[in-house]
Order: sequence, then C-alpha cells, then structure tokens
Amino acid sequence: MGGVVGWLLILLAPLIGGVLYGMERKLKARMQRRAGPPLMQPFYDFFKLIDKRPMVVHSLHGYLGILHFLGMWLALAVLLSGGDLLMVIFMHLLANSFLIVAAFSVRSVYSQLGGMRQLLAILAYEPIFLLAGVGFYFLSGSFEAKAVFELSSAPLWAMWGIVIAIIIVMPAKLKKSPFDMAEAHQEIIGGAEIEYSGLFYEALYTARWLEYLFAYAFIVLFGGANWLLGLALAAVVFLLVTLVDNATTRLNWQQTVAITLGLSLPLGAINLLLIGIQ
Amino acid sequence: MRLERFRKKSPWILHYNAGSCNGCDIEILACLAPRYDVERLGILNRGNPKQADILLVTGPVTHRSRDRLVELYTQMAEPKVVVAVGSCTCSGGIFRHMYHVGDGVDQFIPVDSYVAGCAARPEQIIEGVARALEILEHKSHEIERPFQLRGPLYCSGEQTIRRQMAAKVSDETN
Amino acid sequence: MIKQLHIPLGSQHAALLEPLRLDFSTENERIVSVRSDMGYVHRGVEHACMNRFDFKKVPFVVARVCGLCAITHSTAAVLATEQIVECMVSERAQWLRMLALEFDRIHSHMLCLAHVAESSGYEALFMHTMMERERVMEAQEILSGNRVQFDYATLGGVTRDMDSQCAQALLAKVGALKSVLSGLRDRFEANWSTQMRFKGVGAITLEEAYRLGTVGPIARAAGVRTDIRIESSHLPYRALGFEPIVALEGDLYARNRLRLEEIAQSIELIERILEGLPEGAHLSKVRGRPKGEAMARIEAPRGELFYYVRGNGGAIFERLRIRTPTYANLKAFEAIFLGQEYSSIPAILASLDPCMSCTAK
Amino acid sequence: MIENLTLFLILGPALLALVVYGAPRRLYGPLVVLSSALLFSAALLAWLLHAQSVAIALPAWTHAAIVLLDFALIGYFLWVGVRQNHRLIVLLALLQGALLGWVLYALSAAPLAEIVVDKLGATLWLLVTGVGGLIAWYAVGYMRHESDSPRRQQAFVAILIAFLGVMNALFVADSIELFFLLFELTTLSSFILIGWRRDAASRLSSLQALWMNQLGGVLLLLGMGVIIWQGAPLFFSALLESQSGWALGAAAFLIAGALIKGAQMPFDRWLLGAMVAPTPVSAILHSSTMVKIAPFMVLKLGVLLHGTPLAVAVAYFGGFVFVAGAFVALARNHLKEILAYSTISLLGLMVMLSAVATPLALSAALTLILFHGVAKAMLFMEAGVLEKLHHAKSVDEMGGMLSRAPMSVFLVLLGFASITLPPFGALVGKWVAIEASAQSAFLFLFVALGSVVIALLYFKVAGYMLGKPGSQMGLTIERIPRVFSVTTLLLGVTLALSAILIAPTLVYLIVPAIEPFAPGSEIAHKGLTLMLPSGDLPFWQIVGAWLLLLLLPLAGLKRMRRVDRVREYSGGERIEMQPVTFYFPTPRWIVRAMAIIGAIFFGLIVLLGGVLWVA
Repeated sequence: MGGVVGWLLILLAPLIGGVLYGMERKLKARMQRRAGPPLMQPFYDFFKLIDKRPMVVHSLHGYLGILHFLGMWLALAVLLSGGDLLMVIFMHLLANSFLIVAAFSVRSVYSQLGGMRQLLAILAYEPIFLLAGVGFYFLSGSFEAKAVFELSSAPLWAMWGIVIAIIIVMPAKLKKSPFDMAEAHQEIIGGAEIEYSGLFYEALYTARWLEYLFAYAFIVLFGGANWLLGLALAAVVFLLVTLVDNATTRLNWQQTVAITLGLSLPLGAINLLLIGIQ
Repeated sequence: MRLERFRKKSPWILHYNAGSCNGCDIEILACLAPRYDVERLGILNRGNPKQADILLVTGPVTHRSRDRLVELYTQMAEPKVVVAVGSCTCSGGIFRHMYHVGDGVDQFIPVDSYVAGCAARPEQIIEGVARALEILEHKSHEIERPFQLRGPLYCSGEQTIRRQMAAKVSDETN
Repeated sequence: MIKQLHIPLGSQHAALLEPLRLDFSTENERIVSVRSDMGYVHRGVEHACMNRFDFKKVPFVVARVCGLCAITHSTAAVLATEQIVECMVSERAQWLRMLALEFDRIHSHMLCLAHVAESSGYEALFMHTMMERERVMEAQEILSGNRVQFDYATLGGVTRDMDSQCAQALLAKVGALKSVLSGLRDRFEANWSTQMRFKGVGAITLEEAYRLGTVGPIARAAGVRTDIRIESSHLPYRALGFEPIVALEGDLYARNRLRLEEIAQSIELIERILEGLPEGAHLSKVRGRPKGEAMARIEAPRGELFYYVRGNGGAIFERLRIRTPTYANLKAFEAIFLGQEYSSIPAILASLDPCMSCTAK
Repeated sequence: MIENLTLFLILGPALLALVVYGAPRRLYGPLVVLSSALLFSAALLAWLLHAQSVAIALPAWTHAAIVLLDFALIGYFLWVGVRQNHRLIVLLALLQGALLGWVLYALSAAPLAEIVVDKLGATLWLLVTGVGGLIAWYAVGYMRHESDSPRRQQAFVAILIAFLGVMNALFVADSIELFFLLFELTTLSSFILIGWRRDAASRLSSLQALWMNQLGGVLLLLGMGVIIWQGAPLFFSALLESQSGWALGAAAFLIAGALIKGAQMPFDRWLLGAMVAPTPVSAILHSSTMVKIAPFMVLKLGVLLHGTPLAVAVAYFGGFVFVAGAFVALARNHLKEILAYSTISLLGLMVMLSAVATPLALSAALTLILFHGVAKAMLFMEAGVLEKLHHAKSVDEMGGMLSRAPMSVFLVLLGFASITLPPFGALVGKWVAIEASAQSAFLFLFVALGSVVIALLYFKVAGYMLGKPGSQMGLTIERIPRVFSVTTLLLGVTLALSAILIAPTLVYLIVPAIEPFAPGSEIAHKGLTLMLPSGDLPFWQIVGAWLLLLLLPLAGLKRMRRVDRVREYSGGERIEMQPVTFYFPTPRWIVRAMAIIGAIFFGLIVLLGGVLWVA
C-alpha cells in the first residue's frame, strides 16, 4: 500500500474498522435469523461509552487499556504503510502485551484467566503469522508489505497452505468461536476486558475494530498487486469466519492450541517447503 | 454533538436475579432470541456491571441477595437506570411479607421503570426498558446511591473512591 | 509445583440465570474440588403456605416456587391436596393436566438445551433453539392464557377448558415443532465442535447415578430407568402407554440427546392426549377442608417432584413439604464437576439444569 | 596503546582483585567501583581506538607458565575428584592430563601471535567489563546479606573481578593452547563460585558443573589433537585459513566443547545447578559472560563451517535448544531457574545464528549476545534483590510483588520486554534473526516458535508479579540499598537508550565487529531508521514503540485525579483473591526426549568432527 492512500487509511482506520465490526454484527445476526443492530451500532456504542462517568480500578490499569489501543493503531500503521511484516507482527504483540499486563494487574480471577488465555491464543496464532511473513519473503524477496503489493502473480496461489493455516487461526486472533477462549463471555465474562468501563472500555472496544481491520488487511496481502483479488479473499474469509463462529462451540485451551498448532503449522510448513523447492 | 442521544441507542444490560422464580428471567432470555431480538435496538446482555447501563432486576430481593444487588448496582457507572421486572420485583408481589424477603427492589435502590406482570411478558419488558431509556437520556453524571446497605463514599479532592459504596457482604447475612 | 487456583462462579455470573455460588479449586483449569452455596433465592414459600395462605391458594403460591416448572408444582400440590379434601376430579381434567405438564417439559428442555448451547459458546444454536421454543410458549398461551406462570391446575380440575379449535391450534404448533426437531438434533449432534466439547464431558456412571440418588434426565442419561410418570398412578399416564427413554453414556452429549428425544416423546404424548381427550367437566367443586396427610409424586422436567401435605381441618395446612428434583441431584453435582475443565463448567452446569429457586424455595 | 590497554584488561583485573581482597573493609566498596570504572573505561578506550586487528606475541616463558598452570589446574581437579570420591571427575582429569601431555609432546614451536585483538574482541570487552563491572559492584551490596565473614565476602568480589580478566583474554586469545587454559580457568571459577555456600546442594551442583565442563575441556583437547596430528599450528587464525577437512573436524570438537560451556542440552543441568550459588554468580558467569563462550566459538569458526553439513547440524541443534529450553522453562517455578533456562534457550538461538554465518545472521547473533547479556544481568540482579529484600525465590512467592516492590518489578518487566518486545535490542536481534534465517530453509520456524514460547513464559511470570493479593493497596515505593538501585538502573537505562538508538547502535557497534568475519553486512542506518536488505525499520516505528513502552511507567505514576475508583467485579461477592496463572508441567518423557534429542545432535556434531577429520 504505502503512499498517501496508506496514510489516509491509517488515519481513518478506526472509522473503517467500526463499519467492519458493525457489518460483522449485522451479518452474524442475519445468520441467526435476527434483524440485528443497525450498521452504525458500534459508533452509537462509541459515543455512549464516552458519555459514561469514568471509573477505573487503578490508574495504571486504565492507561494500559489506552496504550493497548495506541499500540494496535501503531501495528496497523506499520502494516498499512507497507512496513516490515515481521515488525508488524511484533508490534501487534506489543499492543497485546499491554492488555495482558493490564489483565494481570487487577485482583480479578476472570481477568487473570483471560490474560493467561490471551497468551495461549497468541501462542496459537503468532507462529502462523510469522510463517506467512516468511512466505511473502520467499515470493517477493523482501519482508516489506510494500513489496508484496508489487507482486504480479497473487501470493494466494503459491501460498495456499499458509492461507488455509491463517484461516484456521483467524478465529483465535479475532476471538471468535471455536477459538474464543480468551474472551469466553460465559466463563470469564470477557476475560481481560472485564474490569474496564466507560471511556477505558472504549479504548478496548475500538482496539477491537482495529484488530479486525488489521487481520483483514493482512489477508488482503495475499492478493499481491491484484488488490481486488485480495479484497475478495478478505471478504470470503470474513464470511467464513463469521459462518464458523455461528456454527461451532467454544473449545478449551488445550484443544485450541492442539488444533491450531497441530493443523496449521504443519500445513504452512509444507507449503513453505514447496515454495522453497520452486 | 449531544452525546446524550446515543445513550438510547446502545443500552447494555446487566441482569440480576434477586430471588425471582425464574419466570421473568426466562422471558428476559426470550427477549434476546430471534422472536423479540432486542439487539436490533442495540441492546446487549453484558453480564458485567461495569459495562452495563441498565440493571434488570427480577425477584423480590431475598435477604441473601440484597447486598449482592446493592454491590452490583454500585459498580455500575452513571448514568444508569434500574428496571424492576415482574410484580414481585416491584412490590414483593406474592412473596410480600414473607420472612426472608425484602418486599421489592425500590426498598434498596432507586428504580426508574416498573414492569408488572407475573411473569412479565417479553413485550412488557421491552416496553419497560424503552421507558427507562427515556429517563436515561435525561440523567446526569451524579453518583446514584442505594437507599439501604449504604457504605461510605470517600472523596479526596476531585477523586471519588466508590469502593465502599455498598455495605460489606458480611457473614451475618449469609 | 502444583498450585491450586480458586475460581469463583457466582453469585451473579453471565452463565447463570439464577444466583448460586460455586467455588472451584483448580489445577490450571482442571477442577479438583468444589464448594457450593445454593441458598440465595430462599424466600420461605413453605413457611408462607403454612402460615399465611388458605389451602385453596396454595397451588398458585407454590407455582411461584419456580417459574420454569410452575405447572408441575401446582399440579403436584393439587394432586396431594385432592387426596385429603372432598373433591371429584374428572378424567378430562386429569388429561388436561397431563397436557400442560408435557408442554412444560418441552419448553423446559428446550430452554435447557438453549442454555447449554449458549454456555458452550454456540450462540447461533442458542438463538435457533430459543426461536423454536417460542412455538411451545405460544401453545402454552393458547392453552392457558399466559406464557410462563399460567396457574392452570387448580383444586378440582383445571382453570380453563379447551375447545376443538384450540386443540387444532395446539396440534399445528406441535406438528411444526416436530418438523424442526431433526434439524435441531443435527446441530446438536453432528457438529464437530459440539462433539469435541460435549462427548465424555461431565459424565456420571450408572453406579454413581444410583448411589448419589439422582433423578430425572441426569439419571436417565446415565442409564437409570426411572420415570415417575410410569411409577406413580396420580395421573393416568399409563393409559397413554410409553416407555421411559434411557441413554447409557451419562455425559453431556447423552443428556442433550436424551432431552431432544424426550421432547419428541412429549410431542407424541401431546398428540395422543389431544386425540383421546375424554369429555367431561374441566372443573368440579371442592368441599371441606384438608384433614389428614397425603403425598404426591410427579415427573417434573428435572425429575421427581415430591409434595407432602398435612391438614388438621383448618383452612391452612399444618405442614407442606416440597422435595424438588434439583435438591435430589445436588449430591451428584460435585461428582460430575470433579476432574472437568473450568471452561466446560458453564455448559455442564446448564446441562444439569439446576433449578435454584426450586431448591431454595 | 592498544597493546597496553589489552595487557591492562587481561592482567589488570587480577591485580585489582588482589587490591580489593587486601583492602580494608571501609575502602573495599569504593575500590570495587573504581576498578570497575577503570576496566570499563579501558575497554571503551580500546574499542574507540581500535582500527584494525592487532597481534600481540607473548614472550616465550609464557608457554612454560601456561603449561604449568594447565597441569596445576588438572591436578587440582584430580585432587577434588579424589577427595570428593567422584570417579567421573578423576577419570576426566586423568584423561585431560594424558591428552594434554600428548598435545604438548607433539607440539612444535609456534611463530604466530598469541593474542589477536580484533573488533569483535574489543566489542565483547565492553560487555564483559561493563556488565561484569556492574555485577561486581552489585555483589558488594549483595554479599552483605550473606552470612559470610567480611574477608570471604571480599574474596568473593575479588574472584569476580579477576574472572573478568580471564573473560577478556578469552575473547582475544588466538592461541588455542592459551584458550584451553582460559577455558579451564572458567571451569575452575564456576566450580568455586557454585560451591561458594558450602552446603550439600552447592557441593553437588559444583561437582556436576565441574565434570561437565571437564568434558568440554576434553573435547577442546581432542580438537587440539586433531590440529597437532596434521602438524598445523595451534592457532585460530591458522585454523580459519586452512580449508581442508581436518580443520572442520577440529572445529567440530572445539565447538562441541564450547557448547557444553554454553549449557546446551543435554548438558543443561549444570547451569541450572548454578542457581544455588549467590545471585551475582548466576548473573556474571551464567548469563552475561561465561556461557557466551558457546556462541562466541561458533561465531568465530562460523566462516569455516559455512555451507558444510556441520554448520547445518550445529544450526539445527541451536534451533532445537531454543525451542526446547523455552518450553522446559515454562514448567519451572524458581525465578532464577526460569532465567537460567531462558538463557540456555537464547544461547541456542545465538549458536544457531552463528552457524548460519551469513553477515546478517552473525550481526543478529552478536546483537543478541550483547543485549541479552545486559538484559539477563539486570534480570538476575533483580532476582537477587527480590530474594534478599523480599525473601521471594519462587515465582509463587512473588504474587503481587508490584505493590511491595514496584521499582524491582518495573525493572524486571523492562528486562522481559527488552527480550520480547520491539524496539529493544534483543527483539531487533530476533527480528534480524528471522530475516537472516529465512534464507536457509526452516530454521526460522524454530525462531518463530521459540520466540512465542519465550513471550508466553515471560508474560506468565510478569502476571504473577502484577497480580495483587489481598486488599487493594496503593503502591509503596520500596527502599532499595543504593548499590542495588544504581547498578540495576544503569543497566535499565542502557537498555532503554539503546532501544531508541538501535539503528546507530547496530551500525556502529555490531557491524564493525562482524565485518572481519563476514564482510558485506548490509545493515545501514539513516538517522534512527534501521535499514536491512529485506526490510526497513523506520524511525517512527522505533520511536512509537519506545514512547508506548516508556509512556506507560510515566503515565502510570501519575494518578488520574478526576476518575472514580471502583472495586473489581466478583459476581457481587467480596472475595479475597490470590493471583493465578497457569503452570505447564512438562511430562517426564518430554524432558527425557529433549535430552535424548540434544544428545543425538551433540553426538552428531562430534561424530561429524571425527568423520571430517578422517576423510
């Protein structure tokens, strides 16, 4: 991406992410045969949350939530400005680390369990994303997202295994069934986000939008120079993830780690081996 | 921009059963289901007082649950509204004057909207919530406090410490 | 080094419809011990029935013990009381009571299934089940005039009679439900994630089920052939002719399947009741005051519901005792929880279908 | 000038140690600070002045001294073995003696220089004297909390300082004969220091460390034997110049010996046993300096290995240890054990990168060696502070440490962050590592998996420290003795500053050191922007991440005035909560399997050495 378009996207990221999140909620509701909330619902929530009386457990906890949002934005900026893909993933880890530290810093079992499960979710998806970064490197000779967007043949075709692997771990990243143990509303009531309220919860809420945009922007990379193909792929993955979210129960952490790592890591590795041979 | 407008558009709910017979609770659950689908109004059931705007209470408030109710209420950020769902929640109903019952939620916390009925029907519940939302739109950010089982509210400078707002959940009440 | 974590669940929790508190000690997330506290909803209904309410009002009061199985409470109270007052209940009234009970069973089982789905994170299935459940709620409304607390059973019969038009409407409702049941069953059983999540989870063995005195679907799912509908003769179930359904595995998966099969069975029973409904008055007059003691057993959706009443000729009962199915099952909860992952607990708890307001009264 | 500085850096510590040991009690603290400062300024000066490799020939009598010392050391080990009735040690000492005798017998006089000061050596001096000096200073404060007599405390610190000279010499020794002596001296010092507390556990651990390191010595001697057999001179520089198979064989033995010193699996036990020693021992010997011999040796010989099956074997071995070490550490409970295992793990990564031996990989390896040294030293020192001031050794006891020791916890978190998060040096090293290893098949898979497991490990431990038990109390800033706070803060500031200046640091510190081994490193910088051939790290990303990470403690100190404080949600109840995190027990068979795999790799390396030698 890069250039003016990239920076414009970065600036408007929360807006686009919000719409994306709204679309997801709407789509999910339609799949459950409900009317669902209006498309702009995330923004209504956004403005309502600003309006709430601010309340924190301790000030560090509140700050960490805001830092999580800023970190997520930074990670997204690195991605959209065409930066180094490995650094993108590390920045994302940085953003998440704030949330994890925040989760551990309060005296709430659910929050701490959430932090722990978030760590395990990272264990589940992070290697696959690093794998994808190396896959792009094999094709473009560079780790930069910029270079991927100049690939004339879409990486999708060569990196089929990695694409499937990423689709498998996508629910873990977006906290969707079947790998949404980190959030697990019925067990730990949102996990890491449980102690946040009002303005500070809003930081997490919007960080969630950015996370959506981040994940799907990563998928767009697989289209290479043909960004329309990339967008189409992202749309398909979006549908697929929502569909799977609507058709599965939540698995526990052992199952999640076993499935994601046991299935997608070998798949990605084999794919990479094939690319390497060529 | 008037932010108050948006309170109405995204009310998040906390549901607490304070000794109800389950009748109203399952009707609240039915509200979430596709037939009544309250999410189209932006309503989400959060199950977490800190992120909730509306407290839906069912039940006449038994002695065991009253301080839990107050505790949850004080953990909600203002502006907030309370909806009493069901006859027994409004006044104690059939359980009124039973020895272990507190005769209605409004004995403990300020209630904004009453939904009568045994059990309250989903349509009634939605209407009650809608009425509460009208009130929510005009509420200020002042701290609202429970009537009974009130703990101290410390202020140091501009900072309010609302940790002790509810009286302790003590062993005596168990 | 092994360190135990303490995970509390409740009293207010997103996975709970009713206040109840469980304190788990876990190793990682595996449960090693559990303490429970169930008394949050105690209102003193038994006490009130022995002090404040006329015996004629008691069926309506005990219906408020629990909204989910209100009709079973009032029916059981009525069946017990009718044994110690002068009263002739018509055959038709008995059949209508059975009808209401079966509707109640379906709606309760469906709620339980929906709750299991929700608690295991399968939101779409929760929505689906709740949507289909609305048919039963409507049927109950057609039958009695209200969705949940419908005070249908009363001393001497039932409060409302049913005409043929109403019967047709009910048949249409259950017919529609029957047609969607297989789809529901598919989503519960043929899904890879539900199989991973439910199979072998929250299991109880046949021997344990006997030893711990479980009742209802929990016992039947473990292979105990117990069903008060054919064991007692308070209601003419034997005329309908049916066999209790039994599963063997005793796990969450088996309980789900058992409930789905019982729903199908209840639909069948409803159809038989509506076909063979005898003519007669739906309500007869009750004379005199309760004197002596009596008991009634009834198969509530959760298992055996037991009522004991004693009157001394006054308008108010001398003693009223309710023993609810969840109370009987409580002992088994701990055995079921131990060794499970904390992440399965909400689903297991939902599938045990505890009714705290029944238990605490 | 360089020659004099070199002499000072090698011999000075021994003299300074004598002074420190003999100094009156009152003066010894300042003296330690002074010697540390002297040594570091000498190293800094040497680094600044260093333009090209300088060869220093030692006078002939040093040969005799080296031989004498060698036999004295072996004799001492033999005596220890006999006295402690440890057959393995006796056996290994005898073996070493025989081998050494044979090597010396076959040795022809060597005309080459004995010490070659290259930029790599000068850079590593910075690490040894900088971090080592601070640790010595820290040890002054630490030993006050021990039950030792003042004299013994001074002896302890003196040994630490003398040890710095050994390390300084080790990194510039060109003569393998000299290298062997220094290697044996490090063995001796770890034996003495691990056994410092003189209890049963210390005794066992020190004996274990001794025999394992002796085995390393035997392997070194075997490598020397191979060289002698071919009649080649016993010098690294000569070894590097010969392209024949036997040189590879010798290199394999030398590397195998060094890997034992680096506690690579299956020889990880001795480093773990080292945690019974006073914490400065762990900090100086086992995290920041001594164990670095393993990657250093591979780095030095990496060019020779490049493109051979031996390099592949060593690289995969390193990659395996990286993942396995991190995995095993997950199950550990003592903070020092966790740190030790993560050291082993990261050493594996450095070994792997050194074996890959492209300019980029070598730069990554050196970056990791330096920044891991700084971070680990700080972490160990903080572990010592927590142990001495707060009596917490195991992670369980550190529940809610934040409210009691915010300063220490902050520094521990900084140390963790510096290894796992951008823009810190170690993470940038890892980043370069992936970019470098991506070129060679599947090594990066190890890097990817290992770094995630390490992140899991560190955040798990951080979770313990952050979770607050009991009632909600404000932070109480603890009183830390100035020795502790100054030394650790200095390291922390180094980490923080080097993070924002990472691009110039890499270009001016790392690249020149690597240049002689693998010319053509393509690391460049433009302002704060770091540029690699396969991708840039623009300044705004570095600054952004840096601000985020440093904004946090600053903002956290400022209390939010107008925001209500509220209690945590607990279902309406009020409960006293203990902090919780998971533990990941490693089943016995996995540990065993890992040791076996490590042993197989290790055997493979030695076997390859043998085969290459014969071929």
